Amino acid sequence: MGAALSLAAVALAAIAAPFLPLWIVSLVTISIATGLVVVGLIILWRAGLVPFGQALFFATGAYAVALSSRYLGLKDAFLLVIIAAIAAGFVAWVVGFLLARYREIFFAMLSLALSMILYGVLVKSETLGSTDGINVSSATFLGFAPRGQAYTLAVFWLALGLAVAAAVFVSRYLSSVAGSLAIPIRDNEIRVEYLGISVTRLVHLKLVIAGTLAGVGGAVAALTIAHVDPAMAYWTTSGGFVFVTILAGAASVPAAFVGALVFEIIRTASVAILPGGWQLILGSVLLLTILFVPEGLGSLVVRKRGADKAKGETA
Amino acid sequence: MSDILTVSGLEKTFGSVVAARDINVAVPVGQTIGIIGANGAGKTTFVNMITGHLTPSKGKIKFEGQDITGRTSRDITRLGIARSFQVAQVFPSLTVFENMCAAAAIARDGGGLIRAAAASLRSARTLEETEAALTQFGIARFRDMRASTLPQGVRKLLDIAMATAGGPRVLLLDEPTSGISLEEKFGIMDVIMGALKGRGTTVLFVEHDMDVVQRFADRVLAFYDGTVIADGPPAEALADERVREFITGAVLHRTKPTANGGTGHAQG
Amino acid sequence: MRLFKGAAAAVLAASCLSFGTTEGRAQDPVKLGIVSFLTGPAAGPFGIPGRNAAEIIIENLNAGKVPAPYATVGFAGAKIEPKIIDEAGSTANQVTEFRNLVQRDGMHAVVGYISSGNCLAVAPVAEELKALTVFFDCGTPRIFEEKPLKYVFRATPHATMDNVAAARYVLTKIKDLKAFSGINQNYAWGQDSWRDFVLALKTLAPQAKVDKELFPKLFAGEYGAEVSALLTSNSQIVHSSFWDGDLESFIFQSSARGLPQKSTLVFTAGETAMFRLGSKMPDGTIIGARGPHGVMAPDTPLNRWFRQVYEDRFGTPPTYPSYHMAQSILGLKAAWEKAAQAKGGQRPTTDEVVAAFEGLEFEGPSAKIRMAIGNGHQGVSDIAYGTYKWNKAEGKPELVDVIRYPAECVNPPANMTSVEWLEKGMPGAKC
Amino acid sequence: MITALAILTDGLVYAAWLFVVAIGLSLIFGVMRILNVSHGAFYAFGAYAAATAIGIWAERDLPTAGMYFAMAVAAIAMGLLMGYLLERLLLRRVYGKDEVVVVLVTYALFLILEDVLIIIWGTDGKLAYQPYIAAGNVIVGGLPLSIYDIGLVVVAGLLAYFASFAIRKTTFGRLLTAVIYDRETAAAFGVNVSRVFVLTFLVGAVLGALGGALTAPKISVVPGIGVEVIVLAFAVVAIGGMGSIEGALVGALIVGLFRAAAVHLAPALELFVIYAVMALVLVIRPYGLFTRAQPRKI
Repeated sequence: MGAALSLAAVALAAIAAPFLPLWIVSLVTISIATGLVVVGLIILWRAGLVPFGQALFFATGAYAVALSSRYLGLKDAFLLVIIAAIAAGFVAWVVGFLLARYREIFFAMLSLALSMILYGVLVKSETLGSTDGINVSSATFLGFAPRGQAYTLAVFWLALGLAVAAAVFVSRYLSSVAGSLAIPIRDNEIRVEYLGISVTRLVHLKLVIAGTLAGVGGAVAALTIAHVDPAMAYWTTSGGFVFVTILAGAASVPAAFVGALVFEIIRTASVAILPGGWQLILGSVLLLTILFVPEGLGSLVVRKRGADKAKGETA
Repeated sequence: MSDILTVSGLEKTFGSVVAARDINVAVPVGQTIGIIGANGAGKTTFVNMITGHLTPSKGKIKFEGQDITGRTSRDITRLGIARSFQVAQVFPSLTVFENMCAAAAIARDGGGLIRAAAASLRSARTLEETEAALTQFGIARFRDMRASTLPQGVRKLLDIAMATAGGPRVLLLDEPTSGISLEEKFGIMDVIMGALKGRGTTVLFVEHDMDVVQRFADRVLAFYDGTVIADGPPAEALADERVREFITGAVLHRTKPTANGGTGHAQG
Repeated sequence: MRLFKGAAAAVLAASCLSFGTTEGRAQDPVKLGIVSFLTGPAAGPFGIPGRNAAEIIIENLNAGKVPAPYATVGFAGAKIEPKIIDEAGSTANQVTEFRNLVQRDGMHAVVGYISSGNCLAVAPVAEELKALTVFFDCGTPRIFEEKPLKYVFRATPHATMDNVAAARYVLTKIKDLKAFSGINQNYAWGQDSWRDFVLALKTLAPQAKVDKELFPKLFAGEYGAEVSALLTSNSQIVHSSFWDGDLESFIFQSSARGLPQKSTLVFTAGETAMFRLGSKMPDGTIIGARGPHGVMAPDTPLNRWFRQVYEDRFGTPPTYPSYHMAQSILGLKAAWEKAAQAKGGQRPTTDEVVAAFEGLEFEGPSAKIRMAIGNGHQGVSDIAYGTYKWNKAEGKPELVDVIRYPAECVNPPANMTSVEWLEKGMPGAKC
Repeated sequence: MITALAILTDGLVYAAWLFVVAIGLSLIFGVMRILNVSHGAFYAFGAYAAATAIGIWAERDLPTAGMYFAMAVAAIAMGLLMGYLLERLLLRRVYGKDEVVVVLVTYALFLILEDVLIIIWGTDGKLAYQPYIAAGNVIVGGLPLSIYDIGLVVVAGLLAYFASFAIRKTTFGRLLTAVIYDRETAAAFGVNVSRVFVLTFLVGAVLGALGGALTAPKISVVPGIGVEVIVLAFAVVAIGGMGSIEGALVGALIVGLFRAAAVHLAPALELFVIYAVMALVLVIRPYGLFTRAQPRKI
């Protein structure tokens, strides 16, 4: 039912896009980029893992796009997205060997440290424009090279497609054995091990999936913003992703995208309403969400929900 | 009758503390063995070494002829040696059904990561096995209760039921009746043994209550000070001098089992 | 494929709504987006002074109170409706907000951006949206050097001239420069500034060696180690493009340990701090203002007026970011009115304003600006450097030995990027 | 040679600063299991409070000596005020919720306070250099050192000493240790955990504010100084081990010396040496140098 609803929404968005003002279209596109990252976060979140360094993979994906179009002359959007996904997935696979051994706050801290290292490297590398970053030239779509406003739309449709693909894939994964062991892992790793499956490797897999998704998100961001800079790897960026995850809650995959959109809208609205104090509004929203709308918080806050959801998964 | 599990010259030391030494046991297929001994006598250490939670300092463990010494607990589980725990290890925020289902699913499809990621949790076979297990262990009527809210006995049964998922050939039960009132003990053991009947599972269970041991074990291993001081049919073993002096005597003024020292942090 | 074709068609339909053009009747208000840091560390030194300047300039333009040649009301008689937003937040936010300004709020032009990163990110979007955009304070030379832009302008000269002029000025003070060091923030602005300064000195004083090159983290605040490193070096000058917080922190921590007695400090952006620091700014420090701004500005009626109204309103004299904002808006006004004139007083379209802006020459409060490079999109102007002196008697800061360098002495010619020009040894520099 | 001396002294000064900044964070985490992002706000508000106090002091040009006192008092007051309000109004509502959720609460708080700060003090930087300049400098082995910095090292040293003393010797300290080691058991043995929490949070807040106050005279106090501090303090605490005083101290020393060495010997590395060290330590000692990993229980 939820699936049908989301599909309807997607279809509507796809059709309506050309008739919407473009600022809305690009707003939604950016939200989708965030949403893709958040979908990945949900996977980890359910297992009780919250990375404060997911920007590491986000930035990897974004820079993968920027660099391969700048230095390898690759222009096809689809190809670029694939490259970004592979690059980020690979990074996730490598750091996964380390990260997968950690839990709770230590997991958060270590992932933060790793992303800050990338940040440092990017800032140092003047050839990559240091903090000014580099522009991403317009991509092509299977030979079709839309420009101007058509380009904005093309990127939007691409993003939408990717969002659907990601949502389908992740829901599929979450209902698989490996995917649905999230709560067991959070509850009792020893028992999981004694049932004959490696928690570390399960977590590692989750990391790779989440990392890849973050990379795709980064790619979309790079294509729609047409610019990448090291701030994409800074811890505040990761903080933003976690923020959205809270807003959306880990309960459902489509919620991630809705949450991301809500977040963007709140942010841009606050900037318009209170130019000097938009962080204040943002922070208050986050706070109020946590305090008074914990349902938005998915399973982590109230164990009961965790279990109900689990029923959805395992029963 | 061939031996499914053989332990030779097994020894475990934590720094200067010797938790187990010179343990030699051969377990024939299908036997039910009661392991007795005072706290810190090395029972749980023994179980932990066989199931790969601890790596022996010396000695060999062979399962179906293959050396499993120092393998990880999950490999050993995969090979067919399952265990339950002194303090039931279940998933508190899942319901009984979900707990069992997870266990069955891992047993079925947990073999490879790819397979685990591809196979659906709710495959028909898994659900079947789940239902079956719940009925066999007589906990079907708790199916929708969250494990955290279960009565002690039921949680223990769930723990054991989960261990039996995928039909292990050897099952080690660490104090299956600990923390359970005397009158319930027999009932629980009956359920367990009933559920295992006809599976030909080899069972080793750690037990403090000698009546339970006498009733259910067809062989007894008596531990004292980290090693086996008596090994034989219950009647003999329990009649043994040292057993009576060190164990059955001791068990009288035993309070509920807590283990500290040698056996490590036995209480979860 | 057909999907895209259909989309393209739909878009053309949409684009007939013509976002971001100046179209409208002559007297309709001109919607002007202003983007500047209102929060975060850059707000105090740059963002707020920039916004303040925008406020008073726009108010007085609307009231027709600005002295000649800008006495006409608003832009060619049309009142200006500003919308001010915060530049703080990620680049993605800035791009989104820029789109919102142009497409949602229908701004006719946008003046803003302090962070070079944001300028680089916004430029392509401005082109895509055909939105007239004037960058007011960002310093990176890369904006027009990477690819020619049509709708983007920057009246404010880029950072290269700051450091070339600094190099030239230093040599007037220290004839036999042997060794010099630099401490610059570890981000693009700092790295570029240092690179330009070093390249310039390579040409002007080949014998001088680079001693210490320090790049502390942006907003590090704690410079103990850096100060020691500089103290243990024996360089005659220390170059720094630090600004505000970091600049002041560095000044306290270095003067507390006597660095200024050891080597002359050169602050290419020092002017923003000198009024705040007063006697704490070491005498003899070489100070730049990213143009002939602030106290180094000539005493023209326009400048006198600007300083007057600014001080009356905000209690402090305008610093260079205020000048940058002022000259950006006035430049836009000049271009707008030139275009309007050509049209017999009718309201010009964006493209007409763009055409008029290219290569334009106009008077800023502090100097004549010539949109001479970057295909007529990048302004150049004179620049001045001076030496700091605390006037005890009047209790106010002064700059002495001010030298004013003509634009063509410190800026690359139209056909070269800054780095090429510097590496080639600054050919064609006329001083 | 002088470089070696410089590295040592700079390292010490920076370490002292880091320690003062990090110790409060470490304490709060150790006892309350809260990774307090708003610690950065304590730092910033402390700095502003001190700067304001110094400003007033300087206007009246009262005796310089008193200035140090004034800034300390201002910071402590600010710390107590914030700590009390936040704990009362907010944190106690989220006790017992998932660690990470609580982190996010403090993150939200941080975002809010960043702007509140601007609303109170405006965007212009505050200057409070008087105590720093007044302290003057001494020449040690040819290297001029700021006496204020030396004082900072002393303060940090004393702080470390008293902290560990308090933890080991006082009743409250024992309660803390109990709670740090095992909250449930402590509660079971009748320790009033929620009271311990309040006190801990107040102390942590005061320490954070003090960190800011002690830094204020060296810097121009501007909006956003908090952001920088958070991650640094995290690194220090993560290296040393959450909730351990020795840990914070050693972590600060490691980071301080590494950074100083980097600045003098390889400036290029300065930017990420800290995070590199942190990652390295975490790889070798997952829970930091001074935290024993809990044995897996069965």
